[in-house]
Amino acid sequence: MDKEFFIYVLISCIKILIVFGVIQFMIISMIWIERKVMAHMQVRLGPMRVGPHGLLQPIADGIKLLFKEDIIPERADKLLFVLAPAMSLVPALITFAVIPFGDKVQIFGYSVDLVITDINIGFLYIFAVGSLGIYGIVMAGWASNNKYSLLGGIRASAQMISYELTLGISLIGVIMLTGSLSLVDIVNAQAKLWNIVLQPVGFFIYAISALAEVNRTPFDLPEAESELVAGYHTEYSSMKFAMFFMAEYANMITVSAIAVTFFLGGWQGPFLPPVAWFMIKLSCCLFCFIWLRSTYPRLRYDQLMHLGWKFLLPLSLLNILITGLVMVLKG
Amino acid sequence: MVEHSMLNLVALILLFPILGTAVNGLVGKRLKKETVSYIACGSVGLSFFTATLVFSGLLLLPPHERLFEKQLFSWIESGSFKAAAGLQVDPLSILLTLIITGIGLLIHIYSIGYMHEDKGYHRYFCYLNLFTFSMLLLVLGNNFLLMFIGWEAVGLCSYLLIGFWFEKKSASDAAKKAFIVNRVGDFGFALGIMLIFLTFHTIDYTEVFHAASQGNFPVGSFTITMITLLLFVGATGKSAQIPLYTWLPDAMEGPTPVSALIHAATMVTAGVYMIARCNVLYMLSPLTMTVVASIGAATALFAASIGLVQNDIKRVLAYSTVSQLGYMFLACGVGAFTAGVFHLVTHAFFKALLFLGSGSVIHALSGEMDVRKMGGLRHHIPVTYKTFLIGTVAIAGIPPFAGFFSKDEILLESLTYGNLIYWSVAAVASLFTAFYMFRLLFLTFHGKSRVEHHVMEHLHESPKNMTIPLIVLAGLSSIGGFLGIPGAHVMSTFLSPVFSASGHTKVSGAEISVHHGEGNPYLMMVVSTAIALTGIFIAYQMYIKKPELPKKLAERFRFIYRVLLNKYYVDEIYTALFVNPTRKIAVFFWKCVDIQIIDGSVNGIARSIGWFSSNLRYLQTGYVRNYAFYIVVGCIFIIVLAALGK
Amino acid sequence: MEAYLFYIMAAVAVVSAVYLIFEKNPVYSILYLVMILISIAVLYLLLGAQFIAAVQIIVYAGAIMVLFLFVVMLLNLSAKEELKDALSFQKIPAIVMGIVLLSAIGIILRSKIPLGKQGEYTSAYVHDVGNTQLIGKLLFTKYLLPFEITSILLFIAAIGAIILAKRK
Amino acid sequence: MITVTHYIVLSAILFTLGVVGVLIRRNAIVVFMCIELMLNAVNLSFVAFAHYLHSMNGQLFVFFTMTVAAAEAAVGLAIIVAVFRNKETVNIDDINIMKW
Repeated sequence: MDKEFFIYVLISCIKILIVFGVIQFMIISMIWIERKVMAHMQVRLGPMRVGPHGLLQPIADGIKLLFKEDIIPERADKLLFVLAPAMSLVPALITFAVIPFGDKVQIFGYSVDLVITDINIGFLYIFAVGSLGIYGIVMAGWASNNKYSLLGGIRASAQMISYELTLGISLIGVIMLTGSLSLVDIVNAQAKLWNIVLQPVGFFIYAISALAEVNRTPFDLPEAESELVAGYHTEYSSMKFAMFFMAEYANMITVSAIAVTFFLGGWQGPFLPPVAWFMIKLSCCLFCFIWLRSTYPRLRYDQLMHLGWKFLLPLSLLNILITGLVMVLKG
Repeated sequence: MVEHSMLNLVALILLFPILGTAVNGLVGKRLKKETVSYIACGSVGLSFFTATLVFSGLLLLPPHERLFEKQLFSWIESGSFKAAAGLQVDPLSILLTLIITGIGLLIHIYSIGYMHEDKGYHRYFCYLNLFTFSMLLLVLGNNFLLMFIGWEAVGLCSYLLIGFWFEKKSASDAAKKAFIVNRVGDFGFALGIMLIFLTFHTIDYTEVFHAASQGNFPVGSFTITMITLLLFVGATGKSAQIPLYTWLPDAMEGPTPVSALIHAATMVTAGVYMIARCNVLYMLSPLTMTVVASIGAATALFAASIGLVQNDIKRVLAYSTVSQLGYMFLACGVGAFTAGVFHLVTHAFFKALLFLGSGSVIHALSGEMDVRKMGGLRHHIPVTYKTFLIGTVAIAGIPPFAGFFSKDEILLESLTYGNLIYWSVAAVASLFTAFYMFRLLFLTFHGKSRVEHHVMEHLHESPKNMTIPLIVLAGLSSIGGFLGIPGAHVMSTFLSPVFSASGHTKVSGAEISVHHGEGNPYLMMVVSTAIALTGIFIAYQMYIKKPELPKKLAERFRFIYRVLLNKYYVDEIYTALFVNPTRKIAVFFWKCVDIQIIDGSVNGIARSIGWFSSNLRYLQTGYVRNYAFYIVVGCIFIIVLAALGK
Repeated sequence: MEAYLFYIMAAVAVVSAVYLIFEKNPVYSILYLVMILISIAVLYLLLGAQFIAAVQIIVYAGAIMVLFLFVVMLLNLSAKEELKDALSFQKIPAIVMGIVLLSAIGIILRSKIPLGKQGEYTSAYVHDVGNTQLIGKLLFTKYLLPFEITSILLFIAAIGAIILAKRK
Repeated sequence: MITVTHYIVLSAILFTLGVVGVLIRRNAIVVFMCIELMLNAVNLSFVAFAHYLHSMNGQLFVFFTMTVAAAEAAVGLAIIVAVFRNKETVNIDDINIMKW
């Protein structure tokens, strides 16, 4: 192997590790932040015991989960029961492969893209990988051999299929404006003007769909305690449960990152280094998730489906139509 | 050119009747009877008017240019076969057109009264108009195929009108008989046309006759003889000659005006028209001429002899028609086409008159047709009587009425160009004609009334729209003969362009005097008048003076009387010879061939397939995978075949 | 590199396919099929068909197979496949026929695959323009009519599926 | 060097496995999946030929095939669900009333 290739592989590996590490860190901190933010919104303090202001609470939780007994129900399908959390987590993580989090930088004389890989079908890649995330949830629901789990799994997959559609279509307006499927190109195209200005409806639809896609309040029906106990992960415990938890937060980070990339100018911004801008925007998005969770009540299941199919889908199609018309008119 | 603009109207002659047919046929049911009759009569009247215009247009032309063809459209083109739809106006066709439309118009008018109570009123007029159209097509067409179409169409109309009262079994039987007997003749006619096409490679009159008159075919050539004989077979069918005449007397089952129009005045003369039209061909075949003359003479005598003893008023007239047609063929057969056509014209007048008169009588007697139940009617229905008398005198051949001149001319020609046998046969037939016609007249109108009482009470003269046509026809019958009185030769001069093409047809008319001197025709007139008077005298003796004499004679000559009364048993002979064997063969084919062999094999195949498939269906297991397996096997088979094929 | 990837993916696909047809549990069958689909998607990538690879995952793995999974779960067709086999006699011939079919195809392949004349879309050209862009362009020009017909087909299929699945 | 033959052989193997699956499985859904497998095998050969012939037509054809497969899956599964409601089974051997 020649040197170029070796260095390419080396740099890629380093990038993957860094991204992976950062996401892990963000997930852990998100757990703490969510509890604290929600607590303050509900006028209480949240975790305070472990560390200053409960800062070490996530680590304590992690240790607890690691040492808990790992229960596999007797009538469960063991192989799938074990595989399901991983099948859920992996797609969430590998989506990051195409998301640019910074501009080109020079390290040791090498020009390095701050994106793991820039492929010309980045948009399609996101959706290809995203569509695989369902399997983990469905399998978890089915393998548990528990009717609540199964119903939760089926609900989750139905919801995700429905909203994946509007999610994808809402982004097409951006694709049309940019003329490229590469995420790097999309970010570069927003140097002057963020797409949220040009595509407000698209962003609106994307925001709602993303909430539903990651099963967050007000669309958290698959795991609604009051309805389905805890949905597909009712039977899970210990590290497997932790993995579902991580997957959910990883998904949140992913959709936020996509939102930042497609609508909020990615790493573009004045004064601060690009990576910092990216992180700031990402954090804002994540904060919104928590904010919404503590503000909105849950939808009923049929309302959820009606919203997706009868309102968001036509609206997103209309958005494409109008975008196209305007583009044609402007030449 | 005024004459050409007139001649160009010829297509309208055909158009009006077919329009009338269409309207009456399609919506006639919903129209009032009056409207129907106006449409029908109006269309024929317009047609007649147009025909007179065309006729005058033709007269404006110099005689040798009196041939006008109007090409309408190219009809059939298939390989070397070409048939155009075109019309031909020449003296012969316009003459017949005038007769068809003129007499047709009168009969249409007559029908208004005669058919007034009939529930098939619109149907009747629809057929009648269609008939007019067909006949005009036959006459005006400029090629053999159009003539054939007209020929078949008049056959169809004849069938429809004879069977007009199809609820009556005898009527529908008669219709079928007419149709089938005509088929025999038409078959020959069609073969003749095919042979013409094979020989001349065209069916256009002008081209065929031109080619024939160029001398390419020697006189008596086999091909021409065959063609003419085959065409003549058609003529015997349509014009009711021996041996295909049997349908015509039975055709009297139709309404009487129909008998007048179709079976006396127009359709049956189609054969004569055809032979006259093809005179060039016929003159090339002496054998055929002999056949035509012999059949004509034989038919004339034969039918007249049957007419002597018939008791049905319309049947007597029917046999007289057959007999008169025989005269026309005799004339044609001896080459006297003008005489034939002349007789055709006069016959059309007086036979239409006689039929309509008989219709009036029947109308008056509430449908009674048997002369034995008539008698003494002359005071009750005077107009009918007078017109009928004129018609009778005309047909009997008393000068100066129409029939005299034409019949006299035929007698003369048959002696001049035929032989003594023709003449004597024709003369005897003429005697018979005079006898049976006056017998009919005497039985119907003279003597004591034998009418049944309840009929007597309703006895009445026919309405105006029936008597006026009778009067008009009576007028024509009286003066029509002057078209062809010796010396003036109006007819022969007019027709000469048609017949001059065939070398020695010039015989008729003017040249007679050159060859045979002046005296002969006048002597002949005297002789024929004498013959007619003899016939009338005998009839007078038998039916007025000594009414018991006929019965005695019948007793005396019982055998002959029976034979004549039963029409020589021809129908029975035909039944035995043709109908029964045919029926037996048909039954054989039905019972043995159709039911056992054909149905048997069809059913057998079906049954064996049923048996086979009832076993084969177990292949259809209903298992999708099973079917898929067969598909795979088939695919492998194809792949292996492809691999082997490489 | 390319060769290794091909052999690995081919092996994954074939082994998964064998498991697919002999697996008793339909849920596992579905997962094996998903694996086959993914490996085929990777092969598409090797063949330079990125768009088709992505669509393969999105449509097949992401939509169609989820639908299958759905139905399996809805109907709760867990492990038990019925014991009685009306066509048990067909099993052996079926496998034999499969082998015959394969060998027949092999025989055909031995006689060398005739490659027709090369088209204009070389790998370099496709790489320059972009696979997706080319497909998009072709879809809306040369293949516009089939594309529109496809939309009608999908429309009809959607209606048909709704009507079939609707409870009376 | 991987040639088109490699892909075609792989395609043939997958196709044959699909055929065998259709022939021996009784679960309608699995049979359906085997059909999808056959479709995929053919798609693979399409793309392989397209690649080695420098043509786009193969890829477009695959695109259309996928669309048809999607439609087929939707309708087919709807039928299976409908049948299951009536007969409480998806065993295609029990769905055999279309016979003599």
